[in-house]
Amino acid sequence: MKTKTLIVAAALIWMGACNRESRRYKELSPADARPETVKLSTLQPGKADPPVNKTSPYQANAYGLSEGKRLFSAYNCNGCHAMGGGGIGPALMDDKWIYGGEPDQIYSTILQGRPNGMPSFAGRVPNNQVWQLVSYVQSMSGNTPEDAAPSRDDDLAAKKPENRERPRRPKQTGHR
Amino acid sequence: MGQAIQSALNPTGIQAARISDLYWLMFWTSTVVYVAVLIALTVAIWRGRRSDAGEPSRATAAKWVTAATAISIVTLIGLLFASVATGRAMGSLSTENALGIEVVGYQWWWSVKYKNPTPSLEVTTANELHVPVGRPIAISLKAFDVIHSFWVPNLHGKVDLIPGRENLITLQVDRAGVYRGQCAEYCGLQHAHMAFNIIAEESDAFERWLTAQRTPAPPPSSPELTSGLAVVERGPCQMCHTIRGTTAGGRFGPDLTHVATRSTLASGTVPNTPDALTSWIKDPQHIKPGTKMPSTGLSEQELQALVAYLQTLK
Amino acid sequence: MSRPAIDVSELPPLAFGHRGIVWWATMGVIAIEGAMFVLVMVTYLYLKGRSPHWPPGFFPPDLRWGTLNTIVLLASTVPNQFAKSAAEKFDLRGARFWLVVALAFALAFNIIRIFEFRTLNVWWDSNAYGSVTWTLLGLHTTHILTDFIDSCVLAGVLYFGPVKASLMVDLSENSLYWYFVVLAWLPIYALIYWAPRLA
Amino acid sequence: MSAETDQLAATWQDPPGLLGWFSAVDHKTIGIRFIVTAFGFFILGGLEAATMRLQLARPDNGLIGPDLYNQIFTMHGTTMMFLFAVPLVLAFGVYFVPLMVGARAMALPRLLAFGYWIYLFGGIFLYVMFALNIGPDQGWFSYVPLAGPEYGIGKRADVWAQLITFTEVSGLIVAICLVTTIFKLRAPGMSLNRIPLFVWSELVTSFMVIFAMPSVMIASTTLILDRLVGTHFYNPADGGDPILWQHLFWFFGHPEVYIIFLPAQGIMSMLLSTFSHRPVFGHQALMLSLTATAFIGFGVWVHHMFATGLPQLGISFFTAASIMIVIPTGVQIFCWIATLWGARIRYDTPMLYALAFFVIFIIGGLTGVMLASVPLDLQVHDTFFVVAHLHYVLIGGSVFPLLGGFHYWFPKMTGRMLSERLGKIAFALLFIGFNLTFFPQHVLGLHGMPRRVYTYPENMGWGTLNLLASTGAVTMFIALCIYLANVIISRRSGAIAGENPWDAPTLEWTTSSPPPAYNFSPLPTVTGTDPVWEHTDEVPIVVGVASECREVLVTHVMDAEPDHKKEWPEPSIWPLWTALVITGLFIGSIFTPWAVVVGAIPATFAMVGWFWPKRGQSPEALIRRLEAGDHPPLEQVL
Repeated sequence: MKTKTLIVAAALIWMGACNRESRRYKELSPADARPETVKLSTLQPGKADPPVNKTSPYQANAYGLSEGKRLFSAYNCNGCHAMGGGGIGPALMDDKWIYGGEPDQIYSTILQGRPNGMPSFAGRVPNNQVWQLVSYVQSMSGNTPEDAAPSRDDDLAAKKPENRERPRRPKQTGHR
Repeated sequence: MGQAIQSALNPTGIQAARISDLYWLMFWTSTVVYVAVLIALTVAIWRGRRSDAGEPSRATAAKWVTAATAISIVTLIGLLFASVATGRAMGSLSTENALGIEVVGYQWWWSVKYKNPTPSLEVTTANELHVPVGRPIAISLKAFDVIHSFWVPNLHGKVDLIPGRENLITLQVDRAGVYRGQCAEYCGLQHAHMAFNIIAEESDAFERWLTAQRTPAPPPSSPELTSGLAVVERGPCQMCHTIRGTTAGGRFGPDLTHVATRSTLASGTVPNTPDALTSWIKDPQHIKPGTKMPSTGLSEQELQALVAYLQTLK
Repeated sequence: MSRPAIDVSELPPLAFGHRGIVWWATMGVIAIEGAMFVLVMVTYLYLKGRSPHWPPGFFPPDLRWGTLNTIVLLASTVPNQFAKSAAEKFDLRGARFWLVVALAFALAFNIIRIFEFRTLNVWWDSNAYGSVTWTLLGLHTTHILTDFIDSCVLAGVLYFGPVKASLMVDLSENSLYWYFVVLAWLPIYALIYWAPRLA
Repeated sequence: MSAETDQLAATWQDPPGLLGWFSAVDHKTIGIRFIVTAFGFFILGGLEAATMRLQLARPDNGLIGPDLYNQIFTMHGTTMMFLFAVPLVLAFGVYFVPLMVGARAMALPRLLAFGYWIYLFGGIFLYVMFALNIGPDQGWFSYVPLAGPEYGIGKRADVWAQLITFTEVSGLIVAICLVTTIFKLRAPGMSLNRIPLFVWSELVTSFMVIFAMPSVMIASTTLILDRLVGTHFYNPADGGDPILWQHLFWFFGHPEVYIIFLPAQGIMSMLLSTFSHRPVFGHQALMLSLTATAFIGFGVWVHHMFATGLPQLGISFFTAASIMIVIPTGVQIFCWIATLWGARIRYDTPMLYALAFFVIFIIGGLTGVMLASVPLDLQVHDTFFVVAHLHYVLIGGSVFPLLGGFHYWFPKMTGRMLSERLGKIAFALLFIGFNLTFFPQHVLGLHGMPRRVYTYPENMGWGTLNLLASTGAVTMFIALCIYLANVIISRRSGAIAGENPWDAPTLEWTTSSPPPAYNFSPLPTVTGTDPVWEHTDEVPIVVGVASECREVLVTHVMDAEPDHKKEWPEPSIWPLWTALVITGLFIGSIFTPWAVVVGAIPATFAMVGWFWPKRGQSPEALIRRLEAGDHPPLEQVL
């Protein structure tokens, strides 16, 4: 009995650790690259249906989260959402979400774009990278596991590292 | 040893030549020392087999040990001077009218910029440096993410690219040819595939290349090419890559304005052929596991159009 | 067989200072900790040397608490010395009394230390200056705390535990270590509080 | 006599039973545990090396991917440096130093036991993490920013940094125990200049440990702070500097090499003197060279950083120092040759290892001179040339003498001889395999093959030499298996050794094999450097040390005159408990800084349990006794 529980516990730790640590670059493969929604052409922006998945596969994966963080600046999300603090676009560190802070909602927001400036990235950002961005955006409001979320970056200390953000339950506000 | 396109013992630049001279000096000195010591050891052991051989008087032994020590000290000081002299000589390479290049190391590729007072004349390329023969070249080295190290054994030793710092390496190529370099500081998953080429050519050829590089990308001349450009401008490519003369202005991947003129893809991982290019774009993680280039899930015709277009970027 | 023999049966069962084992152990620890302090201080100066101005973009730490604490620490050496010499005179009663007095000083010091942290005028995650300042102060605090707990245990033994005369040696070396912690503080104080002002 | 020895045995035996096994404090028990554990990690590190060689055997090999390869070479370096080499060289000291100085026990035995547990738990921790795919993958040198918070993804770098804390704590503790033992527990008459060379090398090494290891402790701690709570020590954008890491790391990292190397030189002196049956020539010259090496060893760290673009003027000093450090080593080699000059040498296996040292190590030393030269280093730095160099130095200069030393001392530790036949076969294969593996790597490096690449393209022409090297690696692997088999077989059925099978000169050979719990009875005194070879019957013995309680004779630092007799700590389970608590604290602090605060509480309790006296009288009673003047006169104790 005891041994059984021990084995189970060990297995859980093992899976947890592996999920956190595995470098899942292989997943950026042709098969998984397209958004999970049926679309006529990748070149046609907007109008993407909500994704099949409800949560991001990178929620607790350190590699995916750090990739998300890299893409967040590489794809110039900073331009509007400066470090998540907000600017032209809304802040992402707080608990207020105009279009909802659930993973699939963020996913749709990135792919379809939103009125007042949020462009659609459908056909521009491969599916897995979208999910990586989703997870990273969630980590900005502390909604990813502390041990997987990115730590401070080699940059000016503009904001608290994601792994030290206290979690804020997202509230869908519909307005800024 | 292969074609020695990446060998410190096959110097084709003044700096590397000086180092390899020093190497051979040290090599032969070391060989002599090594043989001498082993002979002494053998003799010592051999004498033991003779019955009459007794312990040497401590005085004689002391004399010999002192002598040996003295000799080693002299030898070492000699080598020290040789080393310092070589260092000075290498420092003496004048950098006036040197060609100024800026290399930035990324995980896992090299961004190369030819500096120019007038910004419009600056040229940015990647993973390939064209340099004129016989003219000093001053390369300033920076790192975008982690520490890398710039190393072309045939031309010079290595110098690190360190975040927050700028290093300088000055070299000069004496013989035209293609010399391979490689990142020498462990920098993560694909440290093994972070190579580049230095193409040394006569100065007029070099100037021709440079002017050619300054021109923006030619406009597409056929419907297929147009749709290829569309993939770049409205598809995934422009998120990371720049092609001057188009709307593609991403800054986190290599500049593709003249990608067709380069000899390799993915920083020296595969030769730059249409087939290789196709499979690289199709599934980069298969060719270079962990590379920051994602596979974008383009449809077959999108892929063909894209490759066709990229082939025109000469 | 009648081999010549050295008879050591008359030798004493303990010795103070460098003749004893505990002294050498303490010295070993002091060497290690000392090396650590030096290295962090060198780190401080290294970072200072690389920064155009110091402190970069922050007010220097307030002098008040730090200076007060320095005085407390220096004052604590008096009971410390009394405890040490009492121990070496096998005056257990006096030794444990002075040890408790020294402990009172240490306690006061630790409390004031909290205010020190609060008046550094920089956070550890603000920039490298903040990081090294906090680390320097934190490292010293850990030493004060460990020696404090250590002394508490010793005092507990001296009052309630079964005891042996050899405890006098431990007590004397414990005071030696306290001297080290005090001495180590002076350069650290100079760096944390005065380097930003004189720079 | 035998009544007394029985009494001594009863007094000094570790307690029986499982609990007793966990409470053991006998330096021989702990020493054996250290040695066995270290060799265990040696096997793991070797397997990792073999895996790498298989991957590199041919170009574009797909055996293991970059992620696993990076973890494996990091594990290999970390294991060999922190879990094998340093613990092993200190472990030989733990077992033999007290015996060689004629002491009844080792100083601070409980601390020593704690040091072992911390080391063991640290090693287990690293390999459990590796199994959980949290094995470090940033290299054993953990350069930032690659190991830093932004690019060192997940917890892998933290695992490395915390392993450092484990092993350094252990190493520092053992160093303190060794220094205290060597300074205070030497047999009467063993003045400093009569200390056996191995003991002296352990003394020097311990001092190097004490002053070098704090540097890497600071480095790893600041790294964890950077990663966990967002400090900026290594963040160039906020006043930090990646080069600071390299200074802190190599200020430890280079002395580390000598920490591994000096004890091996001590063993060399022992082996050569025993098997040539002569006192080592220039005993004091050798002592001096060991010391000089240690001192210069702290002034050469920058030669690992020549490629970072430091100011030219500064680095020429380090070139000079790095070249001059060859001199003391040279002196030693010359003295050893003088020792062998015309001697009647017995070619038993340990001696073969000693002779192999000359053939292999000198090559490593000479390539070391090349690496000290800035221009040349710029070419070969971070290439396979350096891989070859460091293995010639560390395996030729350290592992070969250590394996020889193990052969030499095995009879003393177990009472049985190792098989000479198997021993010689293993030696021959190891010697061939080693050179086959590492000599080609010099050439590979010069022909442009960098280190730490998980594969290389076909057209580079590196395939043949790599294949050769891989073959050699397999040979070495077989050799070590034979060596291991020899140990296992001989442990059971080897020839009975007797007190002094090699007719060796030092004190450890004057007691039975394996030595009794109390090491010696009667306690010896010495009149020279080679006690056994000097007429032992006129040499006096020590009498008057109690046998019914754990009493140890403490002597003066310089001339080892008897000073006082101290009662020694009993075996105790508390070191184990404390180690467990501290382990929890260390591992927890990878995930949250609060683990330190929370862990401090049980740690305090463990400390109380450790230090609270078990026997004695009530304070009041003692006060009355003391005030009645019932204590040794002050002039005796002050």
